[in-house]
Amino acid sequence: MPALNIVEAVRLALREEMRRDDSVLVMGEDVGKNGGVFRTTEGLFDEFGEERVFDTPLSENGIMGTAVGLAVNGFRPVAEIQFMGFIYYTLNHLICHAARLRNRTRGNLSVPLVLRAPYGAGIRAPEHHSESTEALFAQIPGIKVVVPSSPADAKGLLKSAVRDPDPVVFLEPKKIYRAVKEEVPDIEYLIPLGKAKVVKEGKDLTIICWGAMVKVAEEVALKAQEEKVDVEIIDLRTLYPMDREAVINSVEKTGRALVVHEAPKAGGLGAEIAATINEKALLRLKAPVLRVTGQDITVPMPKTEDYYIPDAERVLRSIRKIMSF
Amino acid sequence: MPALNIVEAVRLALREEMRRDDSVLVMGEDVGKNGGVFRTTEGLFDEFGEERVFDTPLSENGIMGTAVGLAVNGFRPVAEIQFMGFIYYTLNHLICHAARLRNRTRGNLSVPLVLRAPYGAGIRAPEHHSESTEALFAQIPGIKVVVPSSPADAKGLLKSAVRDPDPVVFLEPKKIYRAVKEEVPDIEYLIPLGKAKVVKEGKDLTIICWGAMVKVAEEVALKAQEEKVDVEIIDLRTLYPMDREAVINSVEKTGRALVVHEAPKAGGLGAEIAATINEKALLRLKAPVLRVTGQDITVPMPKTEDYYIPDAERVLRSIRKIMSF
Amino acid sequence: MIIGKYDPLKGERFQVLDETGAVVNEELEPQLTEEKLVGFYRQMLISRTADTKAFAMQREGRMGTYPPLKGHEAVQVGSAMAMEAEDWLFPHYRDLGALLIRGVPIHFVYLYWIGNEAGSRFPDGARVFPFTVPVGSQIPIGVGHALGAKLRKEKQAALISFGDGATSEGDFHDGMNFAGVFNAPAVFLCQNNKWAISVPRERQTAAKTIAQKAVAYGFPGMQVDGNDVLAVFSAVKEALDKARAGGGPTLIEADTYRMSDHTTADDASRYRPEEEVKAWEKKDPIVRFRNYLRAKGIWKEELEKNLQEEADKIVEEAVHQAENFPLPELEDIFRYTYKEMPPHLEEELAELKAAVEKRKAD
Amino acid sequence: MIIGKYDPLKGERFQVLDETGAVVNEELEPQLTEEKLVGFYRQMLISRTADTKAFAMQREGRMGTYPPLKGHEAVQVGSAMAMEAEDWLFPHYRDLGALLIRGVPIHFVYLYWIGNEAGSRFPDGARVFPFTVPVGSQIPIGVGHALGAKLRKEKQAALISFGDGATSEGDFHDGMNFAGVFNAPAVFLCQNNKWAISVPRERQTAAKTIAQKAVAYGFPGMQVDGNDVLAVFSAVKEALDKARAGGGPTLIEADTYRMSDHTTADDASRYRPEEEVKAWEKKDPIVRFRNYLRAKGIWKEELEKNLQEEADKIVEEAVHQAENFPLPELEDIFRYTYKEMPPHLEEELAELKAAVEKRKAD
Ligand SMILES: Cc1ncc(C[n+]2csc(CCOP(=O)(O)OP(=O)(O)O)c2C)c(N)n1
Ligand SMILES: Cc1ncc(C[n+]2csc(CCOP(=O)(O)OP(=O)(O)O)c2C)c(N)n1
Ligand SMILES: [Mg+2]
Ligand SMILES: [Mg+2]
Repeated sequence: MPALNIVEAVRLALREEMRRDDSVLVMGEDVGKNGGVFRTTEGLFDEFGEERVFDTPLSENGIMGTAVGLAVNGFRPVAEIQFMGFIYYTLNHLICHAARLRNRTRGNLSVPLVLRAPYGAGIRAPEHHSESTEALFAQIPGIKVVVPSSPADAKGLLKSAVRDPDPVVFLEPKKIYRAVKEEVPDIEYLIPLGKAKVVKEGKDLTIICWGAMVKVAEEVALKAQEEKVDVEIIDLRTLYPMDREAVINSVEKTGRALVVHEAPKAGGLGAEIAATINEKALLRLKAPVLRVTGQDITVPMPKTEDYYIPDAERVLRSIRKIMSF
Repeated sequence: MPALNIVEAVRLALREEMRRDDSVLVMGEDVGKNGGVFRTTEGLFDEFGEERVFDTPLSENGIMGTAVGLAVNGFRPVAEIQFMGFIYYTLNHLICHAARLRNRTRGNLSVPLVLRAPYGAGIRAPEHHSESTEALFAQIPGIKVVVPSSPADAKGLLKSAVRDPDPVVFLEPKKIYRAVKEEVPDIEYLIPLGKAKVVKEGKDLTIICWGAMVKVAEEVALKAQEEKVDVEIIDLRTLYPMDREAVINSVEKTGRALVVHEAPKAGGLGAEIAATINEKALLRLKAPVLRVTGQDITVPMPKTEDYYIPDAERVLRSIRKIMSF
Repeated sequence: MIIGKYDPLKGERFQVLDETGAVVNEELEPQLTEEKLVGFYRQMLISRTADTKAFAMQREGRMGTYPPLKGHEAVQVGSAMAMEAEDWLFPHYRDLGALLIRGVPIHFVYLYWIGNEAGSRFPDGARVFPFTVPVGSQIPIGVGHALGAKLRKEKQAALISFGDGATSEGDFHDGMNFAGVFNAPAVFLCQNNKWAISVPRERQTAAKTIAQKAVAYGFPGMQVDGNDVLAVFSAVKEALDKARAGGGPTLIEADTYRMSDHTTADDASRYRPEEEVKAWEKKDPIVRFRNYLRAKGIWKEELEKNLQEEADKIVEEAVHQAENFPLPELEDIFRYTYKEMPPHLEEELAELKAAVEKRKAD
Repeated sequence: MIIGKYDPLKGERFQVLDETGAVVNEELEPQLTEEKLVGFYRQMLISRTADTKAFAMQREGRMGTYPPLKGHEAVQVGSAMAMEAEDWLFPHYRDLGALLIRGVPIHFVYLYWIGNEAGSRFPDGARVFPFTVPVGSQIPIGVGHALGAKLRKEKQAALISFGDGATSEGDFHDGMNFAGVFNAPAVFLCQNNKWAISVPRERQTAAKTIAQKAVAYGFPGMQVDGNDVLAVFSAVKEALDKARAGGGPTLIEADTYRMSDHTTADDASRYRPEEEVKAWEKKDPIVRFRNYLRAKGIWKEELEKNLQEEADKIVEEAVHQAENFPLPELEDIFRYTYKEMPPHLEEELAELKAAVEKRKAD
């Protein structure tokens, strides 16, 4: 069982799925010979050839539109968008066609594709390379939105995404692309979409998070322990449709909840989580559900980006606020 | 003081602003000679000529991109997107440039434009003509999102939007475009952006809504009265940035809140409202904040669209749920 | 060889028949059986009949917004007739005439514009993509589909149809460019009817022709008289054959005219000069082809009567089918969002059902 | 007249100097003063010096990702030198060389790539749009800006610069198409350096040239030797003059090469044949122009030494300015989101300040 980082785990998942199923294609900018700007598709071009791993002209709208056509024609395209900041061009085809064709044709046509993109700040990247706009996607009926937080999850979730009968937006937390290596089983395994994971059990307060924020939550949980707060951590894994049951079950136990995400607060997914908890578990709440998030501003450039992203200090402050409510 | 419907009030606002300020332009598909497919720009071409009211090639991305350039060059373009279902093509320029240029240039360049689009279901329109995807917009730092619910508001809010120094997405509830006529002062007046309006005072429960849903809320309030529930209605007017203070003040008084919107529930703006109430007024809440919304599906075509949109019955059911909590 | 022969940059346009129906291009007059020729005429008649009916139904409140095809009969029928069974059609929303030929009965089109999703649930095996309302968005999808056929080494081409307005969208640019780069077996058919709602062709692009836009993508483009069913048929057939044989994409600009309003919600007299409409009435594709058939001794009053009666019957049957088609059920609006219904939709469905039943009970 | 003379469809390309710097086109050799010619050379030297320095700084951890311009000196300097004071530049992100000429000191570019927003807060009066990272998105913005100048009847043109990859984006299509339709005073300059990161020009479009894409939009397009500063200067100047005079847009494809990696985060040897790089090294735009100046008796060792010393000083000063520029304050990241700060940002700012102060205190 090799120790892999997320980049390698993504690559392994793609390779396994491409070997298993001839209809799986990889497409995007620089995914071929160059192996992707983050090297997530490295080696696939050599193994599967240019008919299954191909560079496209530089147009995200074109990538998305042709991927829909390929999917309707029985392929399972895995399309890469180089950074989340360039994904907005895909929204029209994603919303109008990928997400709706099944419904439009009463189940006759479907669009089993995966749209992959690295997201998030923290790597000192230029403008437009650091955003977390998952909330734009986690409201589009007909698609699924998935975010892994570890190498093992990346493999299992991406494999499920490739096999899913519906379009999946698969967002990769690039801050932790290479941050940790962990044992990733090289046998076949799938992690189901739509199910959250309890990363750590605890009885006082539930942190709900995903992607790179899971690591922050883990760090915080240790510090909170020192303050005698026993934190439970839920990694949503699938942001949409959300595993409400897992969230509610946990909050019913702990009575306190905190959402941590990198996206801006207003209109972010933390709102949906807080609203759901409020709706389904109000009487169990011992304190308001707080949100520690990115700021409601454009992600700053490298010199000030650290101000933007939630860190342990900010999360701890909110935990104390909740505990002393 | 003439009695106008929303279409006429929008037209009046545009005319007044164009007369007042030479830099105001109207652009889009069919906005010229044809006066817009809903006739909101009727007469402007004749009065102001083709240099200030112009049809563009059929490209929403092109409209948005050139509008940004015009705005940077000192104009105040009011760009029309024919239906909200075609607005997704504008998102890249809206997010990447319109919303960010002020910040990117530390205040040196700004983008004072208005992006207008009719939205919402209920007029038996074809596919893609009935959606309410305001939540996509109400999370983009740097822009404002405004929705009028009456002719008088349409005029005052649109005039403020045209004068606003920052980009404003102005969404017009087409279901009620011609539903009501009301006296619209033909003197100059502005309604401030960022402020909600208490449409009706009440002491038992606050309904928060906007656009066409305000009428539904008013209908419901009458019925609720019969059940001895005194409803307060808040029309948000500006969805982003939201007037949190108005919402919180009201809920602190009533202790109960219900959001009504046409957009899908998951990830909709109702979530942000519920989360805000939870955060700021938890102890005042006598019941969970509920949301009566469009379904989490593609808006159905005319034959079944009535199932989709919130109606008085569905709102009343939720009121009863809240009151009997 | 038609493609490559008519250079749009030189103002050349392919025509077989002139406006009176006389053959002006004997060399390229397709040699078709009488049966086939009558088939063209029949399809054009059915298309116009179905169109007139839909317009009337809308006016009677029996149909929602509807986009009339009047004037497009030759381009729709000629192009669809040029396809082989294995080809795929990515239609323009105005393409009723083409759909019918590709095995989608008229009542589907009616259902669609009446506002029932069942109208896009085409019969099994119909190789037709549903209408796409966002103008031009079928273009890159069609190209992706065609690319798939190429990857699978299937002998199959995609005919992608759209209006002049659609050429301004990024989707046109992307579809054309990807098709060029991947040498996709795609034929782009622009039904240039001179208007995009109220916006004239000249406002859509400063290029003299749409056909010359192919230069930007490295494959041939040509203009064809879109009211000449024989010219359309021949050009599209050659382009599809070429595509299937690995010869790459072609752009065909069909020069035609929208003889009616943009949709039933539009009033073209607000923006369109009457003389222009009058001038194009003289170029009516059906009248022209009738003249051709008459000159060939094929057309007779009797034939017209029989075909028209048949068309009326087909259309009446379609109206019947559409109007008696079961309404979607409440469940249907949820059922097809995902392959498997997720818990939150189950919950919403149950709630909505309860509300609706309550409403009914009241 | 240069525009219209070189037909890209015939494979024609405008050149004044050949690869050795010899004049091959006497008729169109611009008649410039010695001062002006030395000015070109000086700017190219400064550009390369600034570029080399930035690359080195990145390797030393003193700069973030940086996109080297090496090889683009002639196209950037030639085009910017062709502009009049009143014109606006919508640059490519690789356009350090052009910015400098347009009144944006090098330290702004450094600040930008170091990761400080102040790098896009150009000096008052500099008619330069900030870099746009989403490839090609400056194109329709520049066109809108140019249209505004036209509406205001100002004699002013926009020079819009971008790469070969950018031509695939819908933004290119929209910008070109709107410019054609509105006859906007815009000049489109494609710095075709043969690669978009690892994707070669041939994969970007099946068109033989980028220049011929202008055919799709109804205005002229031409190829120019992008490593020939005189050719670039003359072509761009004529196009800008034409635009200002109401003659409409022009597309100029500058045939050049990216001699370095895409950015400092890239390793071009992974995908690019070494022979190709070698071949282009022989066409170095600076060497070529030096030969020209030498043949004219203008270039001397002494001149080179002086200019290089000056360039080094300018660049050192820019490094100093950039590295000693005040860091943005916490408030700055909030302050410019809107003209007036809305209450929710006030609240967030206060909270964040408290957290940061607490962190500092710990
Ligand atoms: C993306 C998009 N924008 C706007 C519209 C509204 N609209 C519907 S049809 C149309 C004009 C289309 O013109 P053209 O492509 O020439 O086709 P035609 O209707 O003339 O056949 C417009 C603007 C739309 N459906 N989709
Ligand atoms: C919309 C968008 N997609 C992808 C990227 C990532 N990216 C940055 S530069 C680049 C290649 C651009 O190539 P080209 O236009 O030829 O300019 P060059 O870098 O060669 O000068 C890509 C794909 C981006 N910045 N923007
Ligand atoms: Mg048209
Ligand atoms: Mg390039």
